[in-house]
Amino acid sequence: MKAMGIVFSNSHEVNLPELTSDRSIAAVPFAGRFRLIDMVLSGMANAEIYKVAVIAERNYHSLVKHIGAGKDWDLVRKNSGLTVFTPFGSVGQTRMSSCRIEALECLLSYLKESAEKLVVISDSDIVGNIRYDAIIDFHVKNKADVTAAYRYLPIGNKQPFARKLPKELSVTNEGRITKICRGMRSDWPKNILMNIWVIDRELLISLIKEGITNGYRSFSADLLAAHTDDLRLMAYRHEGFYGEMTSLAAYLQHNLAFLNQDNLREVFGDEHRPVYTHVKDSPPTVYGQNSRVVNSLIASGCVIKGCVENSVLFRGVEIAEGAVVRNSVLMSDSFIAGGAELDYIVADKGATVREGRKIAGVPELPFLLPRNAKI
Amino acid sequence: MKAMGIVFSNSHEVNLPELTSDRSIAAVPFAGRFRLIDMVLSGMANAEIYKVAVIAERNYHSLVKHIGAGKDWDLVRKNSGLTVFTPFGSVGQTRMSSCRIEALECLLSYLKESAEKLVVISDSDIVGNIRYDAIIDFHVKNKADVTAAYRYLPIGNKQPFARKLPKELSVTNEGRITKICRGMRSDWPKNILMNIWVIDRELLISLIKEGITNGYRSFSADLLAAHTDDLRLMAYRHEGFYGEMTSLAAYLQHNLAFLNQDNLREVFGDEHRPVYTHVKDSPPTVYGQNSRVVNSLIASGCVIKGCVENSVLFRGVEIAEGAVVRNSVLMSDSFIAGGAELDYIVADKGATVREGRKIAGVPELPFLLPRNAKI
Amino acid sequence: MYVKKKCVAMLLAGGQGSRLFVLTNKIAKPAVRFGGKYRIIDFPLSNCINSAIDTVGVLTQYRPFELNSYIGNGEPWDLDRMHGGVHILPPYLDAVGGQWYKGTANAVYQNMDFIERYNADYVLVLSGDHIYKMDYNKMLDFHIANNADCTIAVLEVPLEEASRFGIMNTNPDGSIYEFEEKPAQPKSTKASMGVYIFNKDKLASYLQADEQDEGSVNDFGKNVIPAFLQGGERLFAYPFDGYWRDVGTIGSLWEVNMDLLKETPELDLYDNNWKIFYRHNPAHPQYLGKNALVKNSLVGDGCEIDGCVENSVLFEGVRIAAGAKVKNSVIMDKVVIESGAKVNYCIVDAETQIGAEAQIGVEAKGSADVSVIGGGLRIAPRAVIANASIIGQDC
Amino acid sequence: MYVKKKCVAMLLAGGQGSRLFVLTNKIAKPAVRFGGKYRIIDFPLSNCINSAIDTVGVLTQYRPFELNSYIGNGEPWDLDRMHGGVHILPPYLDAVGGQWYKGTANAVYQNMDFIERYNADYVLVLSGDHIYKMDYNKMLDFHIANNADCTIAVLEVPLEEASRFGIMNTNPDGSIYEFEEKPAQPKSTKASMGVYIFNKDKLASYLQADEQDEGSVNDFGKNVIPAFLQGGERLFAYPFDGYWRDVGTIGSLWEVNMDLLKETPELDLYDNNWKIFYRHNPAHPQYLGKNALVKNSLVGDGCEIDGCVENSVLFEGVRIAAGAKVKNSVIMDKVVIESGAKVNYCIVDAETQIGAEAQIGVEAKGSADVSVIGGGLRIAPRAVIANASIIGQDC
Repeated sequence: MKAMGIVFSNSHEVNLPELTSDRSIAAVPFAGRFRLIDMVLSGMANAEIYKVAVIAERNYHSLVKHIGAGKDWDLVRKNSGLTVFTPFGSVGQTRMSSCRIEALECLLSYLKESAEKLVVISDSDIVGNIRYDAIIDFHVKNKADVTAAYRYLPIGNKQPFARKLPKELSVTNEGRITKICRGMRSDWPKNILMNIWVIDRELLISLIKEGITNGYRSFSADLLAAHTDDLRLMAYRHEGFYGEMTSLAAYLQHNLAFLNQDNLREVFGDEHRPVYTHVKDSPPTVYGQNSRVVNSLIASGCVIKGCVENSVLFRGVEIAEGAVVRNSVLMSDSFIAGGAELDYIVADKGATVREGRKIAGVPELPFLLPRNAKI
Repeated sequence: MKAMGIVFSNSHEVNLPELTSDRSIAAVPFAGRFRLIDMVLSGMANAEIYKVAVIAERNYHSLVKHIGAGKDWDLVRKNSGLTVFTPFGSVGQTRMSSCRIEALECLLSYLKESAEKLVVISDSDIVGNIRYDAIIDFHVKNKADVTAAYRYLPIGNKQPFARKLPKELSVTNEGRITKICRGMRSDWPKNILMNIWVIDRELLISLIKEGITNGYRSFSADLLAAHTDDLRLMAYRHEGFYGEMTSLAAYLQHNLAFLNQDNLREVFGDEHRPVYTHVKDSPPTVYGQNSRVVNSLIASGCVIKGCVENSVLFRGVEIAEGAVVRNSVLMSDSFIAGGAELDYIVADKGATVREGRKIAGVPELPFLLPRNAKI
Repeated sequence: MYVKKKCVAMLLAGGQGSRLFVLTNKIAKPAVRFGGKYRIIDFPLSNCINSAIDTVGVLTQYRPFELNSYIGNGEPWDLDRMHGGVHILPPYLDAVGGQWYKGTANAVYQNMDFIERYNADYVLVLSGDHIYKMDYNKMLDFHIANNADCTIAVLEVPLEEASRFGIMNTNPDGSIYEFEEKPAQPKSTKASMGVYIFNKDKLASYLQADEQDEGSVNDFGKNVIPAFLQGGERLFAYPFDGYWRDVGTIGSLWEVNMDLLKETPELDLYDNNWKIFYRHNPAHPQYLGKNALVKNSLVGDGCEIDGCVENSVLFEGVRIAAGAKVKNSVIMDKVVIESGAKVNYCIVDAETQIGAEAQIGVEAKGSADVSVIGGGLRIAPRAVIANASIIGQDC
Repeated sequence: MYVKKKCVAMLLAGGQGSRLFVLTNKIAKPAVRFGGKYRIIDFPLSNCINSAIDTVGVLTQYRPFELNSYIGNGEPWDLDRMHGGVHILPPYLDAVGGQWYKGTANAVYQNMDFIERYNADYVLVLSGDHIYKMDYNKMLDFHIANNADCTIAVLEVPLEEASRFGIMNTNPDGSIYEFEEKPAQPKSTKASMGVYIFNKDKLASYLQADEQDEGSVNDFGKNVIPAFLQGGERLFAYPFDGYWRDVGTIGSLWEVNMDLLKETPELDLYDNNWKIFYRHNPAHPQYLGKNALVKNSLVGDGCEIDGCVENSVLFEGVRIAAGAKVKNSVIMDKVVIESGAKVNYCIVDAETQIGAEAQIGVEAKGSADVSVIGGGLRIAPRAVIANASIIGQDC
């Protein structure tokens, strides 16, 4: 069934302030050659969703530069394709929206002009190869009004620290949602709402209006929660790899998760559901005569003459002879000089570590090298 | 010489409030099938300027919908092409710019990252087939630092009323600019600044910084005027058709100017310098058995069964049998019912005139039918 | 890396269309103009994209230049894609030499690689010769629901005309038990529209067999469909009941254009939900001058008209001087008609100039009298051209 | 409606490249892979767009499928344009029948319409066989400044090698007075690179004449350039002094790849101002496993390496199991090398599988010993393949 997509590009940035001070969370670099939004946009394109609105409220220059006209996701279309909605574009709008429902409000005329039966809504701080087509099929097969994707987490499973907990669903055996509540407990909830919804377009329009009228703030915990009885809210359980950007530690952990080849092939290596990204035409990576690289993910365009272990290197990183990098994520164009040693580091783009410097974080609190930092 | 373009999409809207309350002036429909910005973007594309920044501060939804990714101007490029710059996208920016210099400030990093030698700056409230390539050639040949395009107006030439007068240049015989001043006199200035500049990119960057530091407001009358001695400011005289959107009367007058076939062929019929627009795939226009259309410009997709004289009809206008339209501009999807009579009317999109209604303005004060008005 | 496509369309655009005479001297038939704005091929291409079929191979070999450049990057039909989109498929050379397309079936056979590349389950075979609006996706649903191996779109035609068509004889469930090419005694009135859907694997094996059959002329209608029937495959007839015309002759080309001038044309070009897309040329809006009189006509962009036009279809950029009279005619792009010229029951191809006071078909009364003036010609002032002439050179 | 272009490029990509043996069984030579990421044709295409020449006709006829689909809509080279862009130009049929391209000059001759369409003043003729980075725009400026009719790019070669090339003998002002194809006694060391700029009108008339000359083999080097000289036209030699290689043989293909492993390669692929663009496949970053040991090598995206790799170029999606050893080799896309296999001085084409413990070229010592394993093959476990073997089938 024909569906259009809505992607939020600034969701939950509060959990990852270290990497979102000058970019939206959607534009946070990930897994060596991607940005977070690549997974959402590719998932939608793979589900034949060719009309996608990206809601961008803050710091969207690097996002807009990355997605451009949408070419890399084959989303340049004559009368639909990819559209970025920024605030202040509409008549009379004078301030940023303060919640998801207000942000959706600025899409009302766009939604009304559309012809698609369904709308798929997704956040972009999600790590995984989400099968939006399967969620749509589930939605249609179950004659749902709204379908929410969730993942099941056995109690006791240790999760990274989060400033803001995800929301939790109560789900019947048939998959019907009976309750949506904010994650308030100190242990993590069991059925975690993934902030991916499928919803009838006409229904969405009326729900947005209702949410505005009633002054609701949360799309799920206020607005949808008010309709567990009179709407057919269904829950789709996601089984594959899944991660949320709940903290810098989670960011490091989710990157390093792809040193596991099963995860790597599932999320970034499935040729039927590829993850596209903005291409850079980088040359291949060069390994020097004395390089020593093990259990690491390396993007193209790197020059590696030193030692790299259990790490993720983005495009154009240079590791000089004698440098040692362990358990770290180094974003594009970082340079690590000879004799430097890094352990549990997240280096933002263009960071430079000078000769002989030794820096180390720990798994639950990685050391952050800010963008273009020179130490 | 390689050049990039900067287009202001909100300039001088104060002169045309009737048509810019819910769209930018760049998006004002013009001459039956165009919008004003089409002339600027096409002129730049025809001058092989393939990297264009459009500065959009207010009401830009219809503009963004019109230009899309830039396909219609062949401006979808891999790493350049058309980019729309909206406020609040950058880090820390919290308000709209109040003048041209502040608006340019938000392009500083874009300008610094570019490689083009020259920058062509243009407003979009300009009617004409501007030869940006000729201005660039003039600039290079004259070894100018800055070139400003102007048109010469014999004194006494009657001009439409304008809320804000254009600026005036004093030019030597060799074409050097000696003075730039605000149009303050009651009669119109002689050498009218067209708000089209060619400027060295590096110089532009330093001028923007200087303008911000000094708190200048006007790019020409403050900033450039301060450099008539130490910079080589040259003036390029535009000879072809030229119009400015100084008022609603000027809007009507400039539309009707294209009932003159010389103007029509010069501006919109030159196959070496075509004016592109967003295509709509309209069917041909149908003329009925009793239609009577003379001295009029008719876009495609119209259905004309009545009488049209000295008028401009946009796409999808329907004139019922027995209706009479004279000296008017009817934008897309207007409907004029039988027996209605219109004279000196500007009808915004989707206006409906019911049976037998008779409305008339005068040349110097046309009657405005607002968007979707039903009378 | 290719994204899998459920259905790929193969559009047969190789035909010369020799019964269109001078109109196809330089261009393939699918590139022939129609309706003031369009080319014939706009209809199948627009139908594809409107039916959500976004991967189309266009099989060309006859004078493909203008057609290739018209299709270009596919952008006008939203078929400029990273994955899928429209691709021109000409004949090619391999290590053992090359061969031109021998027939419609051979053209598809030589391009099975293209279909395999997208791993398509279904192949939609279309012709570039017909004017119609059709939702192929509904036909595909029908094909799948019937678990068919091949589905053929059919149109009800009057019994007396049935012997001009390929006729499908069907069982009550819609399955086809017999196919007769132009039967003298038609048993049914279901005429094939030349629109087929095949299961890809079945098609591949029958095309392979057809290729090895030396007696075959490698044609879908003459060989492949009969072979499917003989092989006991499941063939179904998909009923279509809209406007459909084969634009095979001068008369039919003139008539489909005139059909658009009826009070309520059967072919609705004004439906925003099923637009017919076409390649645009930049042009100014049409200008009607101080002496213009235009009645019951269709007019495209860029025209400048100062004469009289009645019951006619004018394409883009036509110029008609004051005092010229055009009636019952189809005037293609950039034709110039000078003052005092009279043009009646005539198709004038693009970029031709009709001199002042020239008279074309002034005695003509109906479609049998239609004249054709080829493209790029100059008809001298005061030239007189009789009814039903075919003019291929300056005169 | 076509936008005028100052200069249109015609890229000759029709060659089979038979001296590359199994590597060009299924693809044209310009589609052969190079340098871990690229195909040969990426170089002239990237040179064009970097030189601001945005209209390119690619003349193909041999096995064009893979090349066509690689070029696709031209997007990777920013050549997907409404006006201009890259167009594949295969042979075609007209009313009097079709003909394949008889030679390089005939291929351009048959497509003069394409050049005329853009109303180009200059025609740049390129070959799809060479690896080099060159600013054609500078050459065009040189051509215009000399008021030349034809300009030929030349490279200084060592005198002892000059007899392998087409040699230009020039006057002090750079004008060419003589052209000798592979002269036994070379008078100069200026070798033609197969890069020509012509004034369009001159080219059109000489191609016309060449077509009428029955004795001509319709080749630029053998016929057209000598005819220009004989006709007294102004021919100039444009000196080029960068890296330029003809990738005509297995040995040269291996060497250009190995050139990239030098400490400072002559061919700089890391220059952001002159990027070589290529078509991307979605892929994960390369993964080096717990047992990986990679030294002095180039590696593309999507590889998964757990074995030892030394002095080698690995393309995209290559998998090398723990215990496998690859040295001095060029391993193309999606090759799988199983555990314990040894590969030395070898070019392995795409999608081939090398079985466990297989031994290829273990005795090889240098470029003369290079083996070639064709694409899509399976080399059995424990197979032993000697130096300098050419393997075209499973073994």
